[in-house]
Amino acid sequence: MATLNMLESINATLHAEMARDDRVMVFGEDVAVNGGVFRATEGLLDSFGADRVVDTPLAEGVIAGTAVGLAAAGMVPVPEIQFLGFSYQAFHQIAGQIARLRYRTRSRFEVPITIRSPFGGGVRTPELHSESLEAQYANIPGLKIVLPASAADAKGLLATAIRDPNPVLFLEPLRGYRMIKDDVPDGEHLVPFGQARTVCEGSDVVVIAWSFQVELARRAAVRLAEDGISVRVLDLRTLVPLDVAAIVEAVEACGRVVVVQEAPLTNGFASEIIATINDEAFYSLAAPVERVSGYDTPYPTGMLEDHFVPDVDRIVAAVRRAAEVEA
Amino acid sequence: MATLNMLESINATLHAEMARDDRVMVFGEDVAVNGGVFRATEGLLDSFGADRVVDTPLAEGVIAGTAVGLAAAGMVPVPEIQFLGFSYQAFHQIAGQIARLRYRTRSRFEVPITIRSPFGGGVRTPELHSESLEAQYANIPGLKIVLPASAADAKGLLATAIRDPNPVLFLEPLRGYRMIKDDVPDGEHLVPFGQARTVCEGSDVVVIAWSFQVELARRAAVRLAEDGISVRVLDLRTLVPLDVAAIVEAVEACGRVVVVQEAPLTNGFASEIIATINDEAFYSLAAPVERVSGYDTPYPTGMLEDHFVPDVDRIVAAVRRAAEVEA
Amino acid sequence: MFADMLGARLFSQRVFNLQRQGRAGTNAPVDGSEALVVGAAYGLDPTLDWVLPQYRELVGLERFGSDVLDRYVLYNIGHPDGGHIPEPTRVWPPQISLATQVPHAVGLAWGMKAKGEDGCVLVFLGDGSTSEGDFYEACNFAGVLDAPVIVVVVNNGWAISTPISVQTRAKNFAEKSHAFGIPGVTVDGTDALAVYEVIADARSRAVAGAGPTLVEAVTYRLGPHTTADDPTRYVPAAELDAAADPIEVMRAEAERRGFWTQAWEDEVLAEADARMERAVVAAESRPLDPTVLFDHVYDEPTPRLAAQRRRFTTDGQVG
Amino acid sequence: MFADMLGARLFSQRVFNLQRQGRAGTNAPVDGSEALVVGAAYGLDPTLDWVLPQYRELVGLERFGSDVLDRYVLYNIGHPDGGHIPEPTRVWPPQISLATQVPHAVGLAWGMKAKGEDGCVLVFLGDGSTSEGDFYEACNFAGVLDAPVIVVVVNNGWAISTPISVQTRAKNFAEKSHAFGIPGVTVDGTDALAVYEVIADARSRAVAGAGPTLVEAVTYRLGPHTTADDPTRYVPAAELDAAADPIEVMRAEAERRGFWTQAWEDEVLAEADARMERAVVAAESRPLDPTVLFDHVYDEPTPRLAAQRRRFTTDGQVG
Ligand SMILES: Cc1ncc(C[n+]2csc(CCOP(=O)(O)OP(=O)(O)O)c2C)c(N)n1
Ligand SMILES: Cc1ncc(C[n+]2csc(CCOP(=O)(O)OP(=O)(O)O)c2C)c(N)n1
Ligand SMILES: [Mg+2]
Ligand SMILES: [Mg+2]
Repeated sequence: MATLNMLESINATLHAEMARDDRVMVFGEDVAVNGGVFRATEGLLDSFGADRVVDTPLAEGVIAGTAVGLAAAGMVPVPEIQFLGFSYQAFHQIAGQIARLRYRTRSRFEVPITIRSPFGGGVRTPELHSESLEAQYANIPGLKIVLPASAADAKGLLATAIRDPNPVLFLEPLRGYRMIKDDVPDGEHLVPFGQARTVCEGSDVVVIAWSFQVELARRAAVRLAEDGISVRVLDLRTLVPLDVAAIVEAVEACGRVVVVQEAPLTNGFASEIIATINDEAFYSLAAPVERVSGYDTPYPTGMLEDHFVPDVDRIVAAVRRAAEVEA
Repeated sequence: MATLNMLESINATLHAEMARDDRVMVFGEDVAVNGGVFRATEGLLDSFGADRVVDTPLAEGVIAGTAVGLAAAGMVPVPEIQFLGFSYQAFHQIAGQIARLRYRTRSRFEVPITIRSPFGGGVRTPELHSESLEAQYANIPGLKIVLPASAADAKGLLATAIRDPNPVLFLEPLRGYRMIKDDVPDGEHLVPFGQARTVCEGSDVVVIAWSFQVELARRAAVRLAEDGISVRVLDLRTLVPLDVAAIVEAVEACGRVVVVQEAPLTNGFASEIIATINDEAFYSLAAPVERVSGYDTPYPTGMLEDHFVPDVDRIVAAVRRAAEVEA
Repeated sequence: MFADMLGARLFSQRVFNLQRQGRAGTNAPVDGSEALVVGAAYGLDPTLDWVLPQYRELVGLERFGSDVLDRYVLYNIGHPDGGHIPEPTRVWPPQISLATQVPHAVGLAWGMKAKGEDGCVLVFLGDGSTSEGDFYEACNFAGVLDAPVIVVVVNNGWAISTPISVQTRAKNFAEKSHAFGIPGVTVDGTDALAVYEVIADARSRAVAGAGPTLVEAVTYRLGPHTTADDPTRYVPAAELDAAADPIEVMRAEAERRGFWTQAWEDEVLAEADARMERAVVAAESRPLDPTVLFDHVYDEPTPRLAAQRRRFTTDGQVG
Repeated sequence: MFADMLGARLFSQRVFNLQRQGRAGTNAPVDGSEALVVGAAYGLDPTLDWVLPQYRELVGLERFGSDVLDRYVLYNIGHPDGGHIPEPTRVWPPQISLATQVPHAVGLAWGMKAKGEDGCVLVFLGDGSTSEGDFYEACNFAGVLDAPVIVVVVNNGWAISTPISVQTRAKNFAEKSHAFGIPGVTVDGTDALAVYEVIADARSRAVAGAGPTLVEAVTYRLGPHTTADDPTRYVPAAELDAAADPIEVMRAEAERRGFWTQAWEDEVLAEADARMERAVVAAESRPLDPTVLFDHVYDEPTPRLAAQRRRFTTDGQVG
């Protein structure tokens, strides 16, 4: 058990997985010599050599596209897209090819690709470095979408992703890279996909979140506890597969729900959570589900960021609104 | 008043808009000499010449990207993406640039771009010709998303799109190109965005749909009327902007709702409809909202297509399920 | 080679006709490219090398195994198994999203090199497809990697209705190799032997570690783009008449060398016809359980997908 | 030109320092590219021509109007108005999504040609950015269109930590012009006059209807990639020491010709310093109403967006 921040946990896990399986290859822009712009891939080049840790030309499309061929050759590609906003340049390969190759070929070709990419706002990065795009990928069957919210999960989910024979989008909250610090189990630690994590128990309102928003929800729960509102926080961990059972269980237990996302409101993944609750737990709802979300604007410039991204105050207010509704 | 099919209506509208405003330019793959692979742009080259109707190289990214520059030069670009599945090659320009240019530049540059593209299944087209991708664009602020379901609307909405100073994704149901035929008003006919159309009145259940699914919903309503179930069909026409008022009004009137989409279930736009109802009309729901949808699989090959796309039977069954729930 | 060329054209025409009879979906005939596809196939080693086609070429890859044609027929009648060309055949199914196969080929070649495997990868794309960023990004990266890959541009003069003059101002498609710092060769795509030699040569360089080659094979599209196309709207008749037919070229050559007899050709065509008949019968009689719709999305269905499958089998509903 | 070069470096250093003081966000210094940016600017007509920069170049475009620097400062402190360079200044704001500006430039040039306007478009991109498909697709289309556009590749040797040897095997970046069938020129980017001549020349060709030119300007990145970068991890010290500093080159040249005096340079720097000070004060004192967050998404907010804005102003909530 060591206390690591998320970045250290990811780096250690990449080292461990590359040591475990020599088919694992890490490649992307500035991942080798420079160890990644956030140092997530630091030391991999020295440990595993230039054949397995490769700096690529500046072209996301071909980074994703060659991963398909590497997989067909029997490798386990772990490409990095330097910032999720630039996965747009690879969208035709990720959505059009990677997500569909197994289906198109009836499993003649497997696609054990894990695409790592940092995203998320609140830290004054330039344009297209901050956007939360998970919902834009969630309607694409064939992908799995994984978003760790703790250093321990970063290890357990990344190891599972790399060993998963299906394509995984592994989305890392850059705001949490150093801020999120917790105890990470030593040795083998695998967190299965599709199992949400109850961050804190509660019975009045459940706050459903993923990635960095889980940390905000936890802080909101602490503050609300002082006013006697008992808040359960559910970290989805993976959007695809989705832990419908855990959502239903939480809704049945609390009856009141707040969903938090940093993406724009319209058709963000919060919408799917609400639709899923409508399907599976409609009669357990004591109040409309509340959404705390980014707005329907492009991600704004630095001076406006803090007005765009959800914060603890907005979550607290939404929980109060949900709690106040007469059953 | 002339009876036209959707293709004829689109073609006539392109002629009319190019005649009205000489800043309008139509370009894309095979749109000029060949008049488009579906003949949607037939005759434009002869009428307006090679400077305004242009065959481009085979590259969707630069088709979308040059539209940005043409707009900045004062033109009104109406590029065609030959099939919506290939808009993936232009995703970085559409989602990353076109949708954001006005916001990034605080309106120094306007983006009066209308991207036309056919999509939708059921007609045995090759891979990536059939996919319904509207939900993948709906989480991208700055775009408007327009999906005509009648020949008359194809005219009224396309004319509005071309005159709109904002970027519009104009998505044409290729299954309906020739099948959908109705009376199209002569002369100037503009249909404003954000105003849903009540296709048929009804009081028991409202079926909310867009694009070709509106036609299926209408047929389902006819069949259900025979069993005394009164079905209202609401054609959203535009997903962004969304006619929330019309949705609320219909939900309040019927209390029971079915949403139909051809896209995969998870995080399709039906999810946003349900989330919107949760926000605005929660207490009017007498039953959970039903979704009739494609499945969470890639779009399948020809022999499986009819099992994937929603049909009248599935809509009828969903309406019955909604109607049967005890209030 | 000639036999395979004759077969290719016959297979292609048969698939075309299946569409006309409503028994197959939209498909693209090989007409005009027989020599370059077959010549290229003979320049490779089917036990070591991979081929990533666009879509027109699959009828000419019989040398890589009979599964290629059998699955291509399945593919065109819309059977999902058409996308699965079984082991050990080293051919990928058709690629509809143009030029996306070039990065795949480069990645595959990169992986083979990393694993120290012999062999190389050949990828076909059309003249029009060279305008896509994927072609450029992939060839450029291939150069940096010294990847054992042969990129064959099938320049048949047209991308649907778009002539090459609208695709690029480059002198020719081999010239594009300068952008990648790799060798570029233009070859007469109607001359199977010439193509064979160019590919065999590129292959030896590739397996020797000398890196990628860009090959432009010049031919002419003798038929419509696909079953859905009407080329009389845009193809100049004179140009079409002037175009060489690789089958006639090969026949003349064989005749000159004294190999060819009408009897031999008739026999080859009869065999090809019978072989195609078997493929069509097998394809059309292949069973299909609709629930396979839900298979192969992932190695194991997600719970949500499994639930959708259950509802589908019970009452055909979802939601 | 020398004055603008001195200004460019000073402005760039000042913006860099603002970040160090927590007053600005991540930004990329111009160090090493002063000569090529200023030389290029002088080769153009600010009243007729457009410049689409990547991000490093904006500090060197004073010739196009003082708004360029003023807005660049605003941009870097994170003020939304930083992206709005007002009329009539013909410069676009920084582009972060690399190479996406090249299609924009080609489209703008296409539109100017279609409208019969004089003038041309110059677009900057880095050596690393040439690996993106957008660069290729746009240059290729520009060739087909004979678009009046000048594509300037700023080859400063690095893309963050990635050297040009990892970007491409092409002999040089001008060579890539063969893929487009357009002229390609390599010029010493530390020699402002040489760059000026090459650009002026490309401009006359463009406005004369002779089409696009690809210009490679060779320089060396003398500083870190951005405020967030530590080049000592990857830049060979020897290489850095050997690199020419365009400011020194220019100073030596001016001195040789007898133009230069220390007093003159001191005065130029003092002016630049004062001018920058004004820009920073103006930027930092520029008011910002948070509700502008909701402006300029569309010409008119959608009802849903208007509702979000209302909630934001009342209780800062959404949903
Ligand atoms: C990315 C993409 N864009 C557009 C299309 C539509 N389309 C299908 S074939 C074709 C022309 C292809 O021309 P070429 O590459 O020369 O190959 P050919 O058909 O001539 O063999 C087009 C535009 C597509 N399939 N994929
Ligand atoms: C599409 C895209 N991919 C990746 C990045 C991240 N990134 C920012 S600058 C940079 C290097 C750019 O190098 P180059 O094009 O040579 O320009 P330079 O910074 O050297 O001027 C990278 C990879 C980005 N901004 N956009
Ligand atoms: Mg072709
Ligand atoms: Mg550089």
